[in-house]
Amino acid sequence: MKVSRKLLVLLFVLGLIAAACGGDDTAETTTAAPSDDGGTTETTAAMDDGDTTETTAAPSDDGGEDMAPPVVDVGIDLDAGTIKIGMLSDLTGAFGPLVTPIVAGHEAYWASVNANGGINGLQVELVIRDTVYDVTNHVTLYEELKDQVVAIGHSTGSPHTLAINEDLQSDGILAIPLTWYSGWTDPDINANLLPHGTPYCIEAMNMIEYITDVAKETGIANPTLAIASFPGDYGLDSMAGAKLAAEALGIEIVHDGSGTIIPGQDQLPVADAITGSGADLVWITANATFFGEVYGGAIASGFEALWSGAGPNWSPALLDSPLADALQRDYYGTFYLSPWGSDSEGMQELMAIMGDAPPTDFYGEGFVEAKIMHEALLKAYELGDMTQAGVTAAAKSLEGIDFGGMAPSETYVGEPNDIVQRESMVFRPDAALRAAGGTGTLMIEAAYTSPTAASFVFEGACFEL
Amino acid sequence: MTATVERVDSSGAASSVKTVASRVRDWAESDPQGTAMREKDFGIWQEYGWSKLWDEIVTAGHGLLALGVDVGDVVSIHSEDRPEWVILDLATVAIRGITTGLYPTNPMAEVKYLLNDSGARVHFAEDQEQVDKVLEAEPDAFPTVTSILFVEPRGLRSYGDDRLMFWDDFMEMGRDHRKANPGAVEALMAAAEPDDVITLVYTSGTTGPPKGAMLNNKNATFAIDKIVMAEGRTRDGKSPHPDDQVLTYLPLCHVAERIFSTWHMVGAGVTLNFAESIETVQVNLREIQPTLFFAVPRIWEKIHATILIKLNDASRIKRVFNGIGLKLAGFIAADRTANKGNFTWKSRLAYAIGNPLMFRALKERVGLRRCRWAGTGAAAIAPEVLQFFMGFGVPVYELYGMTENSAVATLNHHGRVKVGTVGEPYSDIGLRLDEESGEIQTKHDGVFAGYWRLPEKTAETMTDDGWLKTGDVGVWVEDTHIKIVDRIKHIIITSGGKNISPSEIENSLKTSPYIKEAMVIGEGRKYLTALIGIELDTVGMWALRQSIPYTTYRDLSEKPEVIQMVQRLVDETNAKFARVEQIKKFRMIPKELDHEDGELTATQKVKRGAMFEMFEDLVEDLYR
Amino acid sequence: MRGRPHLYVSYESEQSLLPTWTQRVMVGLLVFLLVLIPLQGGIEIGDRLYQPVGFLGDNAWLKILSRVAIFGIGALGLNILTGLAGQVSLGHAFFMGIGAYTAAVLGGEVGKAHWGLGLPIWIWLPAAGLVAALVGMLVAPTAVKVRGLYLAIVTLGLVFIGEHLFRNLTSITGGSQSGRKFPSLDFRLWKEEEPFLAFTSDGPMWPVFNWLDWLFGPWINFPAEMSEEAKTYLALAALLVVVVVLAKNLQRTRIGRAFMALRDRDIAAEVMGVPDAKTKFEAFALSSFYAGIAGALLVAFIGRAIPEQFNLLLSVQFVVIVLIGGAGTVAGTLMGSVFVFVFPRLVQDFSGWLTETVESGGVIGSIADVFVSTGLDDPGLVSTLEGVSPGLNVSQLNVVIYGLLIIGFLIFEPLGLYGIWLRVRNYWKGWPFSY
Amino acid sequence: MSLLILAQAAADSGVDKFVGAITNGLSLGAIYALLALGFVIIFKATQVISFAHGAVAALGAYLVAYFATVLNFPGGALGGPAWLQWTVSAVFAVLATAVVGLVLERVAIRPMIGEPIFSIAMVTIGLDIVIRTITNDFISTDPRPLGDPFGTNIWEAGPISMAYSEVATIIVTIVLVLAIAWFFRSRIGVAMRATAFDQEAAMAQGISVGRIFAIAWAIGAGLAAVAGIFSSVFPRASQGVSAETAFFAFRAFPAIILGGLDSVPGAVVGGFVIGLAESFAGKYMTWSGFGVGFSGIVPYLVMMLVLLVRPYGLFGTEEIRRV
Repeated sequence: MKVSRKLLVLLFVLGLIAAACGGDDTAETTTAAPSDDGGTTETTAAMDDGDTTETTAAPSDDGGEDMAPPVVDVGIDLDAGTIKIGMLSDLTGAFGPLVTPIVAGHEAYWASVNANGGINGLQVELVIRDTVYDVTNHVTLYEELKDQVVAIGHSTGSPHTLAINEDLQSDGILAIPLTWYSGWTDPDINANLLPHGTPYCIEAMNMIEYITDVAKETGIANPTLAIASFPGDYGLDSMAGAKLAAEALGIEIVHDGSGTIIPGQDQLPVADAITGSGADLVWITANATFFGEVYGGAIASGFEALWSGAGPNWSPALLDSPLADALQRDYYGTFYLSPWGSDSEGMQELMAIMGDAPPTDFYGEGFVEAKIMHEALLKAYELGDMTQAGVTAAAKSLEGIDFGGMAPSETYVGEPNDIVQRESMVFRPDAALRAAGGTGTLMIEAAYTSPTAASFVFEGACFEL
Repeated sequence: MTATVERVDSSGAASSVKTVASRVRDWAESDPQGTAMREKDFGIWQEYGWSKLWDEIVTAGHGLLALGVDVGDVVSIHSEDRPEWVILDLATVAIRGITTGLYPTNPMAEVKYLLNDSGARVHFAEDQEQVDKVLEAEPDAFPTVTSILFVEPRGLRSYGDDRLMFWDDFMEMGRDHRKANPGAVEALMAAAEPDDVITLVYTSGTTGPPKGAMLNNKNATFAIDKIVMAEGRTRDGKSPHPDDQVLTYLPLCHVAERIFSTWHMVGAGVTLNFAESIETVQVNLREIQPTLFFAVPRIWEKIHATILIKLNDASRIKRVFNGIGLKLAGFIAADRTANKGNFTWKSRLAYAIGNPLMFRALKERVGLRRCRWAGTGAAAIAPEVLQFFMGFGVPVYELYGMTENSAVATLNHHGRVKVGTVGEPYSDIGLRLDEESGEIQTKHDGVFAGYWRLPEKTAETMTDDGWLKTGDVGVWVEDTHIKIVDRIKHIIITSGGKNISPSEIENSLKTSPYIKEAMVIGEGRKYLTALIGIELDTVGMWALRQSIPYTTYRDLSEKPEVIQMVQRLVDETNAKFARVEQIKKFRMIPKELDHEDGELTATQKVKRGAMFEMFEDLVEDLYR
Repeated sequence: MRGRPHLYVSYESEQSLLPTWTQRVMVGLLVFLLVLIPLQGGIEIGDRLYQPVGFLGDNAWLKILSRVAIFGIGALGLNILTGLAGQVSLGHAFFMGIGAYTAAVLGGEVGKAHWGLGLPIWIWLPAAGLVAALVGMLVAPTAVKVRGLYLAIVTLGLVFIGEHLFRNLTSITGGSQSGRKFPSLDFRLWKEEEPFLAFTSDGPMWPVFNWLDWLFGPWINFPAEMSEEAKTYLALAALLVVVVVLAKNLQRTRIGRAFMALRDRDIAAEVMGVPDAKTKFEAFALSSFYAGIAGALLVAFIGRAIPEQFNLLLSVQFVVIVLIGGAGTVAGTLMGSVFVFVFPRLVQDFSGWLTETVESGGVIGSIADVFVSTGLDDPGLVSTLEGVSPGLNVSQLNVVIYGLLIIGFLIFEPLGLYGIWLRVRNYWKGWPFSY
Repeated sequence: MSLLILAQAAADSGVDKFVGAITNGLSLGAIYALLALGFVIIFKATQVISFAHGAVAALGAYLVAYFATVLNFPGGALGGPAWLQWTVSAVFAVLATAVVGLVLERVAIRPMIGEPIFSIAMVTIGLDIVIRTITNDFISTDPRPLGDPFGTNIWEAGPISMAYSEVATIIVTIVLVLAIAWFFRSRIGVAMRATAFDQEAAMAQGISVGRIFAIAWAIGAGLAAVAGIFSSVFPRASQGVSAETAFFAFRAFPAIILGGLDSVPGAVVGGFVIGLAESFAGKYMTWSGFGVGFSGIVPYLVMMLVLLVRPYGLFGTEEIRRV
């Protein structure tokens, strides 16, 4: 026993050493690719020399033949022909189940880009780091990435992204926030960010108005509204939008459950409060798990209303659950992307590159993020400056990025209120579609913008972080 | 000795006699802050500086005066080694009294004998255990004792005897006396005479009752001059100096420890470090790393055994290294033995390899890393043990002497070592071998003043021409070194008429870590036999590893496996000796020998007579 | 006495923090290395770059090391409570939160919805510790009543209650999932705009290094500038050193010994005159003080934190640090925090290497391929495609290994890293024996 | 406090709300009781608090989802009505979870015998991390509905309105509590009690303590799986098992502490008390000053209050402390 114990400990230590050596090996074997210290020293040297361009071995690609190779610093190795993009993803934290397919979308997108010659011959590599949805990790991992990647492919979480925002600006690094916080519209904040998609509060405005119309059509003249959400930027931004919409529409909020859906707690009190309010309309901003708990609790006491919820609320698994019938009756969903399996050109492309992967609606988000980054890199190449700052500048000059109809096109030039995304896609759950192997989302209204949302003027975030 | 000397009140009279006490004063004057002694107390080695020590000695001297101790009165000390032992000893000498030490293991009967024989006025009994040995006797058993001092008050609070006095109170009394009579002690010390007896050292008494050998100032001065300051004694040739560290752990009442502790301290200014107890010597050794270390053969044997056992017990990789180290050490030992203890280039090379590999760590662990002189004496030691230590770079120098000549007789000098001999006589001393019996005889200033109150016994130990008869038979080796054959009394003459020295055979047996005691028998018999006692620790461990269950010492001794093992050891020893010197049969001693049971002397020597009495059946059985 | 490491002639020497010269030199070297780490790459000796600890000079590694320092401080606090006083606590995160939000209120900027006084660091940092200690004292009476696992769960409840408070006190905390900005790690004199020492911005070398430059100038070229990461790291490392000395010193004091007595035999300790309640009280207060400091440093280091950060997971992390390191020992606790933060990075590098090996093929590659899943159809334990392919992705693998390590350590090496270190040390110390 | 709530409840609103609070509290309490029972059985036999309990519950629920909806094994092979098929699959999954518990005990807990209790507790935290991560990897992106036969059906009787699943929860809990009570009277149960009392003495009596450990962990894991099932169905979590399921068990901690770590009746009573307290707090303690989500910490507050008065819970045996 004693001997075996010692042996195990020894093995363990050896393993550690092996791991440590392994780490070193990475750095050594890939000296071609700038990673860790090797890369840093090289690039600082390049910076000191001024605008030295590495003219050796220009990639001979049909797209790049007539272009001079761009200026590069961190994250791009023209000799090895690689571009490194960092990903600050929550893979095992609170939003792990959501972000994981988004990352998969990214990977599939870049795999397909790389297979088709990459970006003017440069192969894109993702450097993925798991933040566990923890701000400290986020900051630390950003620090690791900033010395080895050209830009951040996505940065999960609003407070997390805000925590690195100052550094992003001082380091001149571009990041795509993986959150639809309305605060990203502020040009002071988004100097180095590429927000995309419809902000939570606009999404709320759109859907509140949409279901109010639906309620009115079914004969409820003065529908009342109950709202409930996660705490935090996502929930409260959305709640702010809902309240603005309710005010504009003149409908009464009979229950304000802003921030009451607290993960890890029993959700029946939330359901009770909604039930008790007797509202005709309900707007929930949570995720599928907690939406399921609230909704299940509400219908268990016989509550009936028109339910709707923000994008992350939905999961196709809800249609596999006992709630399927009730949901088909009550629920109106929204997202800024068209659902898996819709027939837009972009979605077809996405489905082609995703191959056999189990369907979920979140690959699309990865696809969109990757596409934006793709455009930014191409533009930077075109402008001849693929430094971190160059990519940021190029990205900020992008206009009309087209996602083949899968998502509204994005523009980063212009007044904040002009370029902010205001369209939502409305869908209903459909068990038949789900049974056919899809995600069970039937699009009933594409590119819907409510009058409230359309006329809303941003003077800052709907909800201040 | 009982004559009273008029006390001199003026301290101005310069003394021509250096006593052991006055030497402390000299140190206190020349190096007041220097460390004289250390005692481990609650895990910390508390230091006594020279001036503090001298101050305490003077105070204790005053205390003795206050107790009415007169010149020539006896103060007895019955205690483990501790600073108070030394303080009281030197204080007594300072006021021209006589100290005598008792072994802590002395049972009550012996205490009674010793105190009455010496006529002690003040008795220092360390703690309750020693106090009890006095108080539990009949009320008037100690007519001369007027005060009993103790330092460990635990358990003594309820004792109502008037004679009892706590050490701190005694010192307080001394301080008061000192205030009242300043300079009284210094004055007495100044009046000391070379012939003042300073201590009675009782012989261990393997035969008959102990006799108190009187040593005087002259003897002490001579011993300090010859032994302590002996030229060329140490590895680096330097005589002992104040940076030297000594571990005091053998009973101070024995002349050897007195010389190697107290007299070294007063003579050369070395620092005494008192071991906590005999059990912790190994630990204390590691802590102190003494530079001078004296041990009796029994201790060397024990260290030797421990090292061997532990080396053997080490983990596999270490055992491989240890094997190499032992081989190298064996080679070095052989090489140095052949070269008077000096290195040749070959052994130096081997040492250069072995030292970083193992020797240095080993010495560090044993506590001999910084040892520049190690000595052994007081009994015969097996050459194997000496060689073992020599191989690791700790040459152990055997020396020879006895109480009656203040231990001044012979010693092995560094670079002139002959293993198996006790060395050369000190320079300028009288030493001769009796032509008839081969007995060693000495004549010099170290020879004692006689046995206390036993003039006829004193006369017996002296030859007609005034030489001291040591009672040991020796032979010259190469005309320079002396080899001890045995005690005259121990020499066995077999029925075949062969003269055989049993010690050599016994020591050879005792080199094994498993054998603690061996007594070779054969006086007037046809062949030699032996009584053998095992070492409980090591044999117990051995049994554990062989999965031999045992309960008691006796049970273990009588296990057939153990007897088989001992038989192997006996066979090994037999191989080294001539036919007539071989042990034909042996029996296991069924109990651990003990001082209190009368089988051993206080110095752990086997009392042969008592043994014959006690184990008569076994002995008879051997010759059946 | 020279050359006698076991000879103590006074209590001072026996109890001194670094009794032997070997230890003093080792610690000196370690501190020297700690200082060199951020300077590496900038230091030239002759014409050669001196890289004592190579890669550690990276900004990313400096961030990791800064975290190690912060968590080290916090873990030393838990070590006082759990390691020394034997009181099991899962509530460390709660006290860190208290410290963090004290710092936020005292040192933070006034926001639209947040309180903040904008006081300098030398007020908010000690205050963070003090307020946390105060709260610790408030909690202590409950904690004193219960023992063992009951205490563990009571402190666990504390974390949930704390989370509730932090979530709801929005004007202090910024609210759930939102958080607020925290004061930065700048040393200011009163409310000056210009920090006296700015740990969080790039800038010239600190004066102390100028002095070193003057001293060693001829041989070593110190860089003229220092990055913010390097400065933050140095500031935190210096603070850690101070805290380590304090923690180490605690073990020599009456309070520290009372803690250990309580841990080893509580009733016996009481009989010996160590008051049970009072000692636990002190342990909670002290431990919370450290936690508060660590909490304040953590949020100042990140700049932004959400209330959910101070959750059970954080508490568990601290317990893991203490247990993996070796409960009750300062060195072990430090080793634990290094391990917990450096290890994930190593796993990451290792799986990166694994993936590349698979891609490069060859014998090793094909062996590695058995374990690695590179696509949807490729089974394996670890997947390179995040998420959708079979097998755990790298992050999950990391978490699983983390869990397995906890189990493994407790089963095979209950004394933790410190135990391994002890074993190694004793092996050499015992030479040539085994005991 | 509870009196106050009751009084307020009677005066305040309809019977419906009050009855709702009770039914909800009972069904929630039943799940807590099941979890607490598992904790207590494991604790009684092995002196371990299993922090991996939640992860095991989630694993059990996932296995049910996998067996019932993906494989339809072995229920599908048997045929018969859908509810029977599901039940067979569910029982099978629960047994599979019990086997997992057995393995956990053998691999991770057995080597820790004799170590300090907190070290063992930490081992279970390690187990929690490992099992949870692996289970989450199996669950993958979306929640996994269990495919249970309860549906969204509601059973109504007068003012009482309960989902079928809630009724089932309570019934199953009662049955299991009775079964456990009977078990403790059986041979193995007595052996377990003896082990709990004194491991060495039990061993001396010829009881295989190792086996008792294994059985306790198997039962504990099985109970956790059952609790996992009922915490992942309508109306509590109709969408099924997800990454959140594993955290559910933490909510049962107050229940076990309240009842006393080593008391089986305590676990049941504690479970229901906490369930009711949480439910009532959710319905009635809605004053905004308490803050959002106050009901979630009510169990911990109740627990702390009780511990102040009774440091070993309501039914727990006081540890006799010796020097």
